[in-house]
Amino acid sequence: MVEASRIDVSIEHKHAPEPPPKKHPNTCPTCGSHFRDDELDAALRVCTHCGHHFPVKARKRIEQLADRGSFVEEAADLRSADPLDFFDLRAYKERLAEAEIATGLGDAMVIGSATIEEQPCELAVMDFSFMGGSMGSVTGEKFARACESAAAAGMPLVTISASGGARMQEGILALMQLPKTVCAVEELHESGCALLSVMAHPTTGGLLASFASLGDVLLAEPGALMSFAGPRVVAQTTREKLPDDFGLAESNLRFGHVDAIVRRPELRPTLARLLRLFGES
Amino acid sequence: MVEASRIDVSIEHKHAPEPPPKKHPNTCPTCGSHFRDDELDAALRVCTHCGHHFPVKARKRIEQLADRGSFVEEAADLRSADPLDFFDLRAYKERLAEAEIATGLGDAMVIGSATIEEQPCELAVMDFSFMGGSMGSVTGEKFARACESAAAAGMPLVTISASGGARMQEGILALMQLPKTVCAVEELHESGCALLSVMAHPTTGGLLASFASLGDVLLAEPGALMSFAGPRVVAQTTREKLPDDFGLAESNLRFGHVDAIVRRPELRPTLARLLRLFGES
Amino acid sequence: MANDAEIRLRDRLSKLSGLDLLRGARLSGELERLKRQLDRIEADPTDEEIWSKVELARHEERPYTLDYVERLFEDWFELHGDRGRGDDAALVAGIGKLEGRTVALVGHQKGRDIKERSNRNFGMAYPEGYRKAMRVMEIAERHGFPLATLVDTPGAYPGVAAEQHGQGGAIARSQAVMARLKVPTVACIIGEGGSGGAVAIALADTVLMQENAIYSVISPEGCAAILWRDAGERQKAAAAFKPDAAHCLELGVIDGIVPEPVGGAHESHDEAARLLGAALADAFDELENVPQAELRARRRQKFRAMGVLA
Amino acid sequence: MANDAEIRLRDRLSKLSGLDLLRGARLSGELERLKRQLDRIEADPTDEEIWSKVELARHEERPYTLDYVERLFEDWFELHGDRGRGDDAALVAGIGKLEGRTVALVGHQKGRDIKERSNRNFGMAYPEGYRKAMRVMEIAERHGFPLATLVDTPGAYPGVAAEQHGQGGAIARSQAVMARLKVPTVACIIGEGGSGGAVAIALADTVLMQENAIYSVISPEGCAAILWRDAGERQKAAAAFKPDAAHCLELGVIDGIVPEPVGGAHESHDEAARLLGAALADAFDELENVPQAELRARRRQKFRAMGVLA
Ligand SMILES: [Zn+2]
Ligand SMILES: [Zn+2]
Repeated sequence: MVEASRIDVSIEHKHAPEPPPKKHPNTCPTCGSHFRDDELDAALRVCTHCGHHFPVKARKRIEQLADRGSFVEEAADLRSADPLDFFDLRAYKERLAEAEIATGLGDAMVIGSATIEEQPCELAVMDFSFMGGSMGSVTGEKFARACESAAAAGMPLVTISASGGARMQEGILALMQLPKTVCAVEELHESGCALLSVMAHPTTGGLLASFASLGDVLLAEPGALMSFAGPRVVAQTTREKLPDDFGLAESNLRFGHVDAIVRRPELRPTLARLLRLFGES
Repeated sequence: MVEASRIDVSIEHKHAPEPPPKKHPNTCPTCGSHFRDDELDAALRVCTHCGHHFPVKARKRIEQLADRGSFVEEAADLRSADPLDFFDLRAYKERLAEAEIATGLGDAMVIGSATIEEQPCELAVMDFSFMGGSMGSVTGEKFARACESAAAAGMPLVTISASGGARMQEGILALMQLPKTVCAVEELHESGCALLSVMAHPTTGGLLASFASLGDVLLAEPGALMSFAGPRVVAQTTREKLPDDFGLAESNLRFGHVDAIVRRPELRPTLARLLRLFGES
Repeated sequence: MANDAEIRLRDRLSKLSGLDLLRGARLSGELERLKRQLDRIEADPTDEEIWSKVELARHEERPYTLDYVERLFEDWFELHGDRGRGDDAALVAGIGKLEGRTVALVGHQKGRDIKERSNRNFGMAYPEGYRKAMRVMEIAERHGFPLATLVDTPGAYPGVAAEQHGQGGAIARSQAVMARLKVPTVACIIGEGGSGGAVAIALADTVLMQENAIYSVISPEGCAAILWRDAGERQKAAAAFKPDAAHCLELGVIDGIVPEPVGGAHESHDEAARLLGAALADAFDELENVPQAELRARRRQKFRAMGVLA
Repeated sequence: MANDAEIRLRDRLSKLSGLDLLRGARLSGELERLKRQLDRIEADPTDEEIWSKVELARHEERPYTLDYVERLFEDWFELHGDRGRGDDAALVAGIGKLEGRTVALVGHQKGRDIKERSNRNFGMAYPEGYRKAMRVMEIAERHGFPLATLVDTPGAYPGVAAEQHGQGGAIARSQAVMARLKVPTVACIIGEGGSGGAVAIALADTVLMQENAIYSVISPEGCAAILWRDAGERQKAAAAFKPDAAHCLELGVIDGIVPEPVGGAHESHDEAARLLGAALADAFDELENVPQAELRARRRQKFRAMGVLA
């Protein structure tokens, strides 16, 4: 075994969120209620019994937020290369192909323009089901293009994060997506446009350490894990029992790191309000 | 009596530093050693037995720091008015006259240009013996003029603070010296010049809440009290026992509020070094 | 002294009378108000009148920042946290629409009932509160939102943790941020303007005071305890250092007085809000006419000139 | 891929050959060094070579930030504290003269003996460390001092308090400050460039790596534990994600490699410092020729272009 001080300092990890015990994805991990797909969708994928927020895939999220028919996708054709010819237990190329088949997405982020309650904005929405929402070259590039589209149109950018962090399989280039997206936010801000950042479960590692934290306004969904290092890594390093709400949105609010926790039914009107406030750049 | 929450929130107080028990001013309050004036002066007014830093009056401080004969005083003729016609147990005018006679100073700050190890700079030095070093209109004005002289000559401003805070007898105008000196620092900084702020015992209240905290570099003398509210006020409000080093320079260093604690014999070479670093604006 | 103040007010009156940007109703209100202020200054307030202002400024039914926000701002969104340590409830910040304009707002907030008072720490902020304020000021700057601040605090909190977290430095830096802003800024003292904790968010282009607000270097009790060695002499102290709006206007410390409903702001929160809203909007309208490049220089010059020399 | 890197290097070589601002001795050293780098890239490092770099990067006698400062800076003055909560010894910052120029420096600092290691937290900074870094970057900006950063950290500290104090946000904001600076900035990875904690201070105009430094998205052990489910597979992991300088140069992530003494920097701190000092000074000389208005735009464009798409 290697020393703890070596292993545990890494911040990127796929398993950041304690995965709910592998029941049916429509079974509430908090109260055990089970829902049909259409029931859950009608409730915006929030448990009608206990309020648990189920994960939302990128396209479903866009449906929930954007005015019907307003979303125009951009850069849908971007695909990851495999610059390191990366092979762990399986080839990165294979993982990518599998993720694309499973999700119907080219990578872990979907971008495009839309309106929310008639307020124009650019959207950049992550999808945790594509390789844990990890950020590699494509996600970084899509984010940068979303910033550029927003700046060109003079409208705010709304991001919904759901990610375990940087994509290890792209090595140092994945890490470079942190400064890349940070530079893109700076350019966006200089053009006078706002970044409204919504953090869904989970927003960890490289996401929290780059654009997701740089919003003019930071919103979080209830119960979302928002930590730089994941609970497992922190527990291993410090050998301490973690607080029950370690890294959760609620703890982050208390410690001053987010502006508000917004329940999903209020997310669309809240974003609309913020777009009215920040919209005229 | 009035409620604690009313009395104790005031931040300005003359008695901030626990005054050393009223022994002879040349008796060390820490170890009890007694010194002749010339002995103490030769040791820069530092106890040769225990290192206690005795107070230093403004002109003596300038002598300690500036190259011999280099100091050229400015604005020596400024005197306080009495805009409120203030009278507590005695008239403010009387207190002013008495302080001038006792100290030979026009107010609690002396300003002028000088060189330190041949590095040109502007100096603004406070004198605690003039009404507790309290900041009224004259101190604020002198500070602002010192900033303007420094900016005009393109050289750094070195301040030595020793003050209980704003001068109550000038009422709201004393409070206005906080934003006034803050604005002066901003103008100084925009001209490209540095502010090097040295905090001697005590630097409290309105001083800590204005220019003294805005130096590019913050130095403190050992044992200097640097607190916004004085220990007595804090103890009264919170009804807690204070930490032994409450508000002291050493505690401020630990909590990240100063760059270094500099013993008096090292102050001149330290400032000279900083002037070499910041000097070419 | 009263002469200077008179001249300033008369000057302002004549300027206002010739100004056609101010909307009709409000203009006459403004004129009326300034005339009343003039009358009041000509009759120097008595010691009792000053003390009654102190009591009104501290009245427990007086409207607080969020009472005004609720009545004046549309699409209000409160921003939380200093992004470092916590969220200080004694100081609230957010953005909203004030008469159609997106405005950033920072204000002290006292609590109404016992629990909220303790939660809001009686409007006495920690450094975390001032850091939240600075953060929101920077959002205002980035997006060109005018900044309004509402001051209502007995003072910054004097506690051990507050000192350890850098109370003095936070107050200094909050002023420095305000001195640096390029957007128009208006501050209004709406209750107690207590010392450094107040001025931390009051380095503004236009500084207003409500009719019954107080603004002072120290609380009357604190001043009495130190100078008279008897906190009970607070009325004497208040009379000596004159924290009332009329004197602050006289001394050139504030730019105008915002009228309150008869009897004080607590008599009608709605009417008090209407009057405050009109004053803020007028102040922003006026500042909009100042060329952007001049705004900051003027602000600094204004504070540079404060003080009285012999 | 090797072709791109070759082209980049050859391009750089030809530029250097035609450049007369670089001083004689150093120019030939630079040429020599680039030629060696070129040779090395043409011969792709083996898995064993990569692992030996990891070991050298972590060598316990390797020079740390303050070892370089002591040898390279005159009139060095260390700045302490984040002005909010504390002074993080895992990250040092200060100003000093580098070849006659006042330069601000920020760098991770590991400890040499057991006590210092613990005090320096093995070079793993808390958010307080990054806040100190930002503060010193702002001093650099205000006074026009070029900024040098030395990166040497296994990663930002993963602890409960670090999270509560906003580790992720601090790393994001530190990068944002660097993206905003108008002064020239040079970063050098001098040991371990571990993930977010490293890149927090590495968003620079010129990013260098010492010959035996590593720069990676995750530690080899962390990667092995997750992807191979066995931390023991760290050599395999390192070989797979290639954290060595040659590969970082190939991938366009860094702008140059700083040579080390034969056997590694630990063999001679003096010689390692001489080589690093020359590289930093050259980098600043080059950046001085970039029109100030372009510098920041170029920096952002450089990072904007990072990544490889299919
Ligand atoms: Zn449920
Ligand atoms: Zn002694």
